[in-house]
Amino acid sequence: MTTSVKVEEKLFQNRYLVDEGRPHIKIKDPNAVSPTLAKLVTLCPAGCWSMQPDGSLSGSLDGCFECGTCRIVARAAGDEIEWSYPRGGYGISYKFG
Amino acid sequence: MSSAPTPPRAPAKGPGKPAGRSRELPEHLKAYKGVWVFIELERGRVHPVSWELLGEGRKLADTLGVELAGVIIGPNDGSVGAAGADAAAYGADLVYVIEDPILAAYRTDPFTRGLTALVEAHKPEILLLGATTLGRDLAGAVATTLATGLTADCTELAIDMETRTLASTRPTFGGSLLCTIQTLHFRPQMATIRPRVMSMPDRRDAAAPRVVTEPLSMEEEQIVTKVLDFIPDRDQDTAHLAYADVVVGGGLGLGSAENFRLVRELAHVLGGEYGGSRPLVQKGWIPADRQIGQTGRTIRPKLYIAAGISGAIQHRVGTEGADVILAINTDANAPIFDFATHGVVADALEMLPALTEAFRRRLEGAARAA
Amino acid sequence: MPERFEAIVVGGGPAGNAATLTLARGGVHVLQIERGEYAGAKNVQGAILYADAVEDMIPEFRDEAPLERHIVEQRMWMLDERSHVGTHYRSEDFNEERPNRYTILRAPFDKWFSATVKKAGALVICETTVLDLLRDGSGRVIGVKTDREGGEIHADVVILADGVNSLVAQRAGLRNEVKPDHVALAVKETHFLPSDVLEQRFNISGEEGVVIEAAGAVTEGMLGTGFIYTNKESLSVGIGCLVSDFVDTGVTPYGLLERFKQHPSIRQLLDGSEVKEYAAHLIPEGGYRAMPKLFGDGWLIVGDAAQMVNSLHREGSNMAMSSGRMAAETVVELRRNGQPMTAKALRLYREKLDASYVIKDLKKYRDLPSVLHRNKQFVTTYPRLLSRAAQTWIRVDGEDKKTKERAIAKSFLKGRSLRGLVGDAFKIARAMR
Amino acid sequence: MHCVVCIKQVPDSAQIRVHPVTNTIMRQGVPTIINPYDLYALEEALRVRDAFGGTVSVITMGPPMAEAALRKALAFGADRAVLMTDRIFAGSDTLATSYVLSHGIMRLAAETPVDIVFAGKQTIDGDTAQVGPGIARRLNLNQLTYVEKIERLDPEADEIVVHRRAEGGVHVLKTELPCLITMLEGSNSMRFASMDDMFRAARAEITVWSAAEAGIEDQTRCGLRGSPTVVRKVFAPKPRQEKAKLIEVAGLSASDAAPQVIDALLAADRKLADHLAAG
Repeated sequence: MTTSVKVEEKLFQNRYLVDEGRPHIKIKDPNAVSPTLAKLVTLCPAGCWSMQPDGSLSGSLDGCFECGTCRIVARAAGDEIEWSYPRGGYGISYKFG
Repeated sequence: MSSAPTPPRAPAKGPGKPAGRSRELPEHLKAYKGVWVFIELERGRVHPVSWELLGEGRKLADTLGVELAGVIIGPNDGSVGAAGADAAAYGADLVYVIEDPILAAYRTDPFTRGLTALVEAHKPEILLLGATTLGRDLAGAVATTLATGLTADCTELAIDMETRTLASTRPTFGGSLLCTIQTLHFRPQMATIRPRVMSMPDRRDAAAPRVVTEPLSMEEEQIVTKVLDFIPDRDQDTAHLAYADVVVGGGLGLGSAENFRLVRELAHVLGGEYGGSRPLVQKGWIPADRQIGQTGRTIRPKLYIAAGISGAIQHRVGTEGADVILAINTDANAPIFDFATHGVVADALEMLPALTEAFRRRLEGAARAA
Repeated sequence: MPERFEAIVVGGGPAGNAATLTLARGGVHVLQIERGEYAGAKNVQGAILYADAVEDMIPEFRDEAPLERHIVEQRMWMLDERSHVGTHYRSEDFNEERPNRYTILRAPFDKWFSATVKKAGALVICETTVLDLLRDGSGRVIGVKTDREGGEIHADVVILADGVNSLVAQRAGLRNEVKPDHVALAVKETHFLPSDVLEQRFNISGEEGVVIEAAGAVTEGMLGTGFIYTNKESLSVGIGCLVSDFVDTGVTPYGLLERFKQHPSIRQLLDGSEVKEYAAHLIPEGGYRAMPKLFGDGWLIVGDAAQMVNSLHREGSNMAMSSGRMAAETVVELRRNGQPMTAKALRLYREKLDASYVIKDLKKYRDLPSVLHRNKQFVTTYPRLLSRAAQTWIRVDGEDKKTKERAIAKSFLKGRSLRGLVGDAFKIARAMR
Repeated sequence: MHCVVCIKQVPDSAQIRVHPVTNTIMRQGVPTIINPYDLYALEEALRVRDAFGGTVSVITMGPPMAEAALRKALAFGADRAVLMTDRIFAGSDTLATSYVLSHGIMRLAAETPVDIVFAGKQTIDGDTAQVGPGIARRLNLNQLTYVEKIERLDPEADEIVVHRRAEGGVHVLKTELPCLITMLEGSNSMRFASMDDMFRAARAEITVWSAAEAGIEDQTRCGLRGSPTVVRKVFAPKPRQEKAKLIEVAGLSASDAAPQVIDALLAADRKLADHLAAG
């Protein structure tokens, strides 16, 4: 049975300090979407990655957990990804953890 | 370099003496009678919040069985008199007036001196001001001078008959909660109320009001702050979403940045502001100061039209305060229909231009008829 | 003139805090840098705390640390789609003077630990991300570079406690990228319930706690486990599987969690609760074979950054604290003897680890990850066989017991064949040796 | 130039949730932060110091744990932090708070004359926007609230020109130092502090003053007894239950449907009708 889970409803409870205008993860070439990169759409626990109608992969990183899964998977498949932590103090800030 | 600031001017001793926590009103506070509303007059025009407060003040005065008065402070160019007549038409029994050339533009010191003098002379039990930048600035200064209680940005006023005191309710913790505050043993009980919270009373033709005039015992030389200029907003294209009466918002449902033009056009016809949901900022369709929602601006307009917006909870939190919300979305069970007041299941790309046209005809029709 | 310290610790989790506390108490001039808003802002764990590692450093921690419940009942469940079969071990002994296992919430706990570290005299700076290491001509590590202006800070030794991703070590070329089959992605929610309701549901009172580990069908063919831990007035509910399995199956982590929460054996436990936080984190699962080089000229690696987790026994934070402490003890000793922080001298850290349970346990289970990884039947076939067997055994339906026993034996043989059964037993035994 | 910035430690109100079922107020795990409006005041003060030199002192009134907010303010680059904490301050409303803070500022001024006192426009937990005006009254400072921009500042002539937000525009005001300024949100954006600032903040000593140390004699003006306003109750607003009233447009072209939509909207709310009619 498929559970339609609205990720953004889940993220609403979390506390984020968004570093406006400074996304910390960039796919080198969002238009050359390898089969692995396409899997980021289902893989990311915060649902940051989505396929655009024009076939490119776009990321909205406000809800990112900085878990590193997209970096590990992309690099394992030889895909180019620039991955860094947000600037000090920004990003997810767990209340319970 | 400047000298150390002089020790604080001890606030007027008088009524501010804190009394015990007993319910009974101390003797010297019984002399405070009547409900006053500060009529905000700037550049010859009265801010509509003043009439809304006269409507609310009338109810409070009738409950307490006391008089409702308007308080008008301004230059002697006749605008004060006109405002006094309007105040009567909106329900004031009398008006207290201070006219002086130096009161042409709002400055904290002279207005505070004037209003404080009127209160100390005529002792109202309740003093209401609009929660505009002027009203809040003045209320803060007057309340400190009189060492009395002030509750800001109220959304509801009532009389607690048990203690005949004003129970004012206001949002707290960023609006997620409400709290009710009272000023038991200090007079006057001051409160500022946000525009468009109280309903506009009906205007009835009334005789000229009783007028009590007081002098402003202050000269221009005593006032340090000078007003050099006034720059109206028209010149700057800065988004004032937080204060706009009408807002038109666009979402991903518009499909492309170019289509966002339809949102701007409708907003223009309605004389309102335009904005969009978080994803639009991320896609760069709109600048960050145009974002509506929890991490953007919280809006509290009369009318909010949400075109092609799904209505995620982050968006709901920032827009739920609107009086009327019209949601236009092709998806009948989009979450936005759960909190909008009105909904149209249709394509925003078609509805927006149609509404723009229909509103333009409707408003021009009204303008010609007026 | 750049700032100079005798030691810099990168990271404010258990490993970083243990290291910094031990260094400060050992008289070392130490700086700890945490990228989160506060220590704990970026950390996620089930979370079970084993007392011994903390007790060694802070004997009276029970009186000060924010602890949720001490665990009196451990439930191990094997689930198929509609049922669970399992063991519950509960004992009054666990209501002891100094309990051994607690449930905790990492954010408040790490904040408390960090306050203790500050009291011990260490300089702690948060909201600052370490981007890279500084090296001298010979390649020796001589400090760190942070993401703030003027952010180069010098030190005789740098202890890397920056967690499972170990980005700093990667960027400094001390290790290569983490592999998808060496880490599990866990997603978790904190469900709030009034404590009396929670205590009724789990048949506990006061500070008593219950923990449930669940494996089987809920991980939908992937290698992983789910868990439900009781806190004072909330339940930590989570599930995690190998990242490589998530890639192969395309299952979404939040979908997996939602279905885990809907499982008949679990649904009622969460009834009426309010979710206050949804979190995700990686957990080292590669064990001994995934461990990077642990020391070098001017640097040491501790905790998750060294991939030190014994996943079978859910032991991670205690290994982090122990390795953090041993790394710090090494630096304190070398400094006292006036020795430079060279790779040769820092080998002492490795010797301390080898002598401790940390390396012994990791070595003991070094083949377990690959065995389990290649033998998904442990989480797919066996749960169903066990559940069927239990049902056949329990139902009283006129069938005689001998026939029931034969049916159960036949189901196992059909499910795994004799060779499979013997092979599985042998593999598990060897991997646990 | 000596600028004093008043800040307040508040719960991060965005994290406070009303339980949808029980309507109770869920406060677990809500961290404390610096009141967001105060950050605009602090950034403006730091910019004044960067331009004209001098020092920025930060002051707060609160329980001992409020030190964390001061530590963060120092981390942004403030030079000095003062915590005013005393049992008798508990329960202060804005009038009592401005009384207490005024004494703290006076003591700071006795050490180094104060040119500008900065305060946040309002707090997100109290939202009363009165502490600024209260301090200005007590210390005879020229009051400039809702300031969007400092256009000109001349320390020698003790003169300042600012843009103050008013209805439908901004007033350009000139006044003399010392003055009190509250900054409007969005008027600037907080800097990402340097490593030196972080070190200085981590090592800085926070000055702690009790009521007596701050020279407060009349203790009845502090805490609950000095507070004319009393909070009677805190409660959750009733959520908007009913779903949207769907206006039937099926089968109609957009241009035919539009007038019906407008009628439905205007019928729903008289204020809206008045507003649109007023043009």
